[in-house]
Amino acid sequence: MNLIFDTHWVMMLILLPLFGAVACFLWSRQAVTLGLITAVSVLLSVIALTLQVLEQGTLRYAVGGWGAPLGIDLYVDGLSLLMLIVTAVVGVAISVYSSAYFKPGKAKHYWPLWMFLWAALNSLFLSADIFNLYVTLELMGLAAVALVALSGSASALAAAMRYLLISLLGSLFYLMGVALLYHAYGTVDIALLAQQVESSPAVWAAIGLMVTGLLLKIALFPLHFWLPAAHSSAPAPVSALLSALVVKASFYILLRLWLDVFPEANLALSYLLGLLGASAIIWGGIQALYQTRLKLLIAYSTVMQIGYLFLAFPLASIIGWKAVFYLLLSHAIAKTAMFMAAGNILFYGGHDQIADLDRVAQRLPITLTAFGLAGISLMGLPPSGGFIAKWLLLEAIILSGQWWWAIILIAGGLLTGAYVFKVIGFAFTQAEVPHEPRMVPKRMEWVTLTVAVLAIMLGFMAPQLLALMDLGAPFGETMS
Amino acid sequence: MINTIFLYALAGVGLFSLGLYALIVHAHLLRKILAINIMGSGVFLVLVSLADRTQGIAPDPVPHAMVITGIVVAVSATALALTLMLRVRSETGQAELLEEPPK
Amino acid sequence: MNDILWNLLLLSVPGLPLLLAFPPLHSRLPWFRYLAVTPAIIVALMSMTYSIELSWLLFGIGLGIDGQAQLLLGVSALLWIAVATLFSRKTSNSKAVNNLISSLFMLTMAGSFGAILATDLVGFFVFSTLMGYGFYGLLIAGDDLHHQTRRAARIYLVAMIIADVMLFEVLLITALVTENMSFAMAHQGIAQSDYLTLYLWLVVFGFALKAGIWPLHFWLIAVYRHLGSAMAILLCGVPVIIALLGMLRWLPLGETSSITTGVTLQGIGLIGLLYTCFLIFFEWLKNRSFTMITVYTMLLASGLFIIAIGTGLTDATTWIRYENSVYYFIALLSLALAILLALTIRLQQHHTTTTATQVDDNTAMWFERWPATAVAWAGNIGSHTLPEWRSGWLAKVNHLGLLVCVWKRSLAANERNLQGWTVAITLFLTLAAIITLLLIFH
Amino acid sequence: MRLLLMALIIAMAAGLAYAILSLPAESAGLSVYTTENIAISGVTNPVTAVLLNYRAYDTFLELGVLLLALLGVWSLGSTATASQRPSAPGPVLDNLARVLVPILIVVAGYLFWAGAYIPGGAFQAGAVLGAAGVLLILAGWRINHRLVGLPLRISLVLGLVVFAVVGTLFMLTDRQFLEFPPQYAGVLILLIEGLATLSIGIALAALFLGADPEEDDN
Repeated sequence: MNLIFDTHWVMMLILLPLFGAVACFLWSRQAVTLGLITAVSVLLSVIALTLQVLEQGTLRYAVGGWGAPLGIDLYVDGLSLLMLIVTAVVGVAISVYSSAYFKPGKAKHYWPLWMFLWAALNSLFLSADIFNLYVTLELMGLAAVALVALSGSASALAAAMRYLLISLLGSLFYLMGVALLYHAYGTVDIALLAQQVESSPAVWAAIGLMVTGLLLKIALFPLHFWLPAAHSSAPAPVSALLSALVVKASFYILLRLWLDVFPEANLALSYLLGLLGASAIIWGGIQALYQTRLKLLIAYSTVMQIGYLFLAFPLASIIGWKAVFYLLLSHAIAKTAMFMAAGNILFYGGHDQIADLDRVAQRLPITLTAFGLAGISLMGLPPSGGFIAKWLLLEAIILSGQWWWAIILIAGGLLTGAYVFKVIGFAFTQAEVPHEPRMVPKRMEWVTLTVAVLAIMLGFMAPQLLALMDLGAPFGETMS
Repeated sequence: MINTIFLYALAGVGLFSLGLYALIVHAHLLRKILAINIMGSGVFLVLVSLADRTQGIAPDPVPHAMVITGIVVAVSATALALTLMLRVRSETGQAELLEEPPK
Repeated sequence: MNDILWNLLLLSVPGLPLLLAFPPLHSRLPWFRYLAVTPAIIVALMSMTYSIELSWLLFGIGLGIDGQAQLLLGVSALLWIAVATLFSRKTSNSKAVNNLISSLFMLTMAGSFGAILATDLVGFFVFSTLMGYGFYGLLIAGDDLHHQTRRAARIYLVAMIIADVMLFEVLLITALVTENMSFAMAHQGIAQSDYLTLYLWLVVFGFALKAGIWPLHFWLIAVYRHLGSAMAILLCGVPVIIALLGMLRWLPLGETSSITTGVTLQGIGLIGLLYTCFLIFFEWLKNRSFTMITVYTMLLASGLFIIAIGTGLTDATTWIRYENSVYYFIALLSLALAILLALTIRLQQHHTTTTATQVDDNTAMWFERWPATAVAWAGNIGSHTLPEWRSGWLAKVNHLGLLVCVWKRSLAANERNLQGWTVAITLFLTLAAIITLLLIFH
Repeated sequence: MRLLLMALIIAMAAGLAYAILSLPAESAGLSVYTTENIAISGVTNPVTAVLLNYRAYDTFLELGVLLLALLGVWSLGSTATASQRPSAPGPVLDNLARVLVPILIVVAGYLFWAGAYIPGGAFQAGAVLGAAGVLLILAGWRINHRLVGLPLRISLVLGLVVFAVVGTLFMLTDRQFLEFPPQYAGVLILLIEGLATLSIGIALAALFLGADPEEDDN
């Protein structure tokens, strides 16, 4: 047991994927094996860290032994732990999926980049230092851009270029905010800033810059313009990573700052964010409905689901935060399954025109089942994880008395239902253009189904997950 | 003394804004990449100049270290961006983002 | 507002539909179907808690309105308006049949409103029974009945009778235990008596049969297969929802805990959920009938409801916390299902009538055409309720159709514009400015 | 649109300027802490102390960013077109390279060594080394094809890996990651800096070259 409680699992989570990346880079012929070994070991480390944290409570780790404000601190509470867990789960699934998806020529580039992305995500979720967050944000952004460009097509390259510029722009806005905060308070540690921050021009400017920079990276409507192209032109496992994790990482930073650093909740601003979220739900849903390509449809669905995450801001209640966080987790898993399913379909038919799906249902039944199950979670039908999240959100809405958000919630659910059924409907029909199918590796299909079932299973894990979220009270103390 | 420090910081803001403007209005990707770099320089200037408000003793070294970190990040990103631009050009024949809205 | 007016208003919610059920009355009134819903809407819109005792009726019936009842009443009234609109199209040639249908319609409506307002066991039982048999009448009324429909209606009737017998037993047990039959007093009395477990199981069984909850769902699916749009919405929105409400009202939730019963119910609910998931899955693979999938979705929801009830029975404190959300759940469920059903059934009919061969290829297409469908639906409402304006409406509908096209195109164009670099970054800066301003002027 | 844009940017600049001017005119930042701990940091140059000791984790990740950028560039494949291939260098460039490269390497060595007490350090030295590499590439020099594969890659990751290994080693002796014992801090920082300089220099030159030389050979 000592092994579990005494090892520095926090650092292992960052170092393991980093060493994995280096190993995949050095011995690119064995990249797949090395990558899978790393993936499994990261998952085991996350489990160990969870046990450690459950036993010893929240964890603050002073890298270099200096401690804030001089050094950099890492911090683990329920929020970061769950992000790490969902990253590990999605990560392992994606690793297994990509081990069959990429041809050797691409695989040798893919694996080190993906391992780097994983390291970036883990270090981002662990960091308690706003400048360190900037570095991890850039690490994540560059890895994501390189992964988008991996397919090498003209559209992918253009999307990657645009994504890179946007990502850098967002980061610079964020960094300017960091500069102002540092020079105003002489520290970049989140906990120390939280104690000192008060209303002043520098703080207003800093928050304005940081929030907008992050919104750009999160792709909240109307700043979503870069997302559909980037997420739809990347290779399928990469799309899954981007939608499930990368966008969420920026949201995680925003959530952390909002809950800890920013001085007293600003009502008008939170309403603005809620309003943008609501518009994102409607706009994203309608656009998704009109798409003719499957991956674009799923990408717009991400635009829409991002909107849900912002509904908690005007509610400003613990249960509201928990609801959107739950939604974030279940969306991450469901969206992974959905993009994997789209990847299978693309792999099989060589295209993803929805109208020409050509009886995929009969030929790839496992994939289509997975797509349907993921769709159930996105729609928020019982008993999926999405249902629990929307239920909690509804409860928060009722408690706050702001019933108009409930209308958005329901409209969003109906829109999701509509576009999911649209895809499933076409999956049964015969296409006019015959095409030569390519066999999909069994491994890819089964991983997709497993992840989709997991998205449903999330609905049954509510008590445990909600209890984990309470660790360290990231959303504030519960009144009880 | 104080005035010059703030003057440098304001110059940083100026660079940041100029870079932002250039980033939006120029279509050519090379200009956009340069514009991002100029914006970055603006941020670095703000960071580094305000570190010297220590009244006599040596300036605060932490922002300096941050700037060095930031510069390396900027260099890396620029390198990636330039290569990407070359690839975009060799695939599409022009170094611009194609999806500009119809005027 | 004074008490007499309130008394009258509250009474007229179930009273007016009852009154209008008489053929001489409704055959002379225009728009009587909408008229009958009016008091319900008024009461639903007034925010007030009020109750009356009608000691002169039967064993003494109580009617009352509070927040929960208001919500359900409002949603239910909306459903009735929608159904009334759909019904007005589907009239028979024979005047007698028409009158009969209208009367049954009114009776069912009176029963449903009364059940929502009832504050005691007897009142609820009476009104819900009225509604149940009224609905059976609606099922079998009409000239050209398919024999399958008759058979389904028979199954429904048998289920109703068994359920009502159970619930009548419950009434007797309660009367044995307590004098006062109001929900609050009955719960108190039954919670302390030896009959608690029997009471719980009888109530659950009776209402589960009425609501068609797994494993008692057989009649629901059988009936469903042969229903038109209006009746399907009605079935979903009224008898099933009232039965769910019955369970909420009759069970002493939050006042006593019965672990065994609760856990068993949770288990049943869970199995039901899984079973329904399989049903949905096979339906997708096999027939792809969206109507049936909607019904299964309702089964899913009711399975979940049973789990919630089970939880309420095991843990009273949790229940008190979540009680309100369960009411919202019911109300929203009925609304959402009705909308889904209305769209699905209408469009499936539309497809079968256009070209029989293309049905398989195009069933999913309607989702893309939903704006046009909504317009057509609105057009139908207009043309049937206000025949004299029909031509004007048609013109407007065509105009709206054009608008939808334009709208769709402009949506796409807007999205393209948003994707443009300059517009996007300008928006970004505007947002930054707004956010900072909001921070400053906070 | 243009006008709106300019107005917005000017407003933003004005707001930022106001925010900066509202900052206190005096602020020591963290300089108090840095000078307090400089004695046990292993170096005397405070910036190097921050970079390689207090906030060494940032620097560690940043080496990762550099390596990642190189991975990204290599994953994009070859962009070289005929016009980009340098033709044979003229005699001026050739001779200049012959003279300058040794000087640059010496300068890099000095910068790296000086970083411990005066401005300088791994990144500055690495940048100069990278410049030497660029000059060599411009002069038509190519890395020996036997060194192109694993040896080149190992030299690229060396800085990052040694950084991580040194940091991890002390984790085993009841310390945190990257927590250097004060008595060894100076030596360790020198070791890390030296290897990092090498990696950074090679990485920068490789970034200039573009595609993976191993693939270019094929």
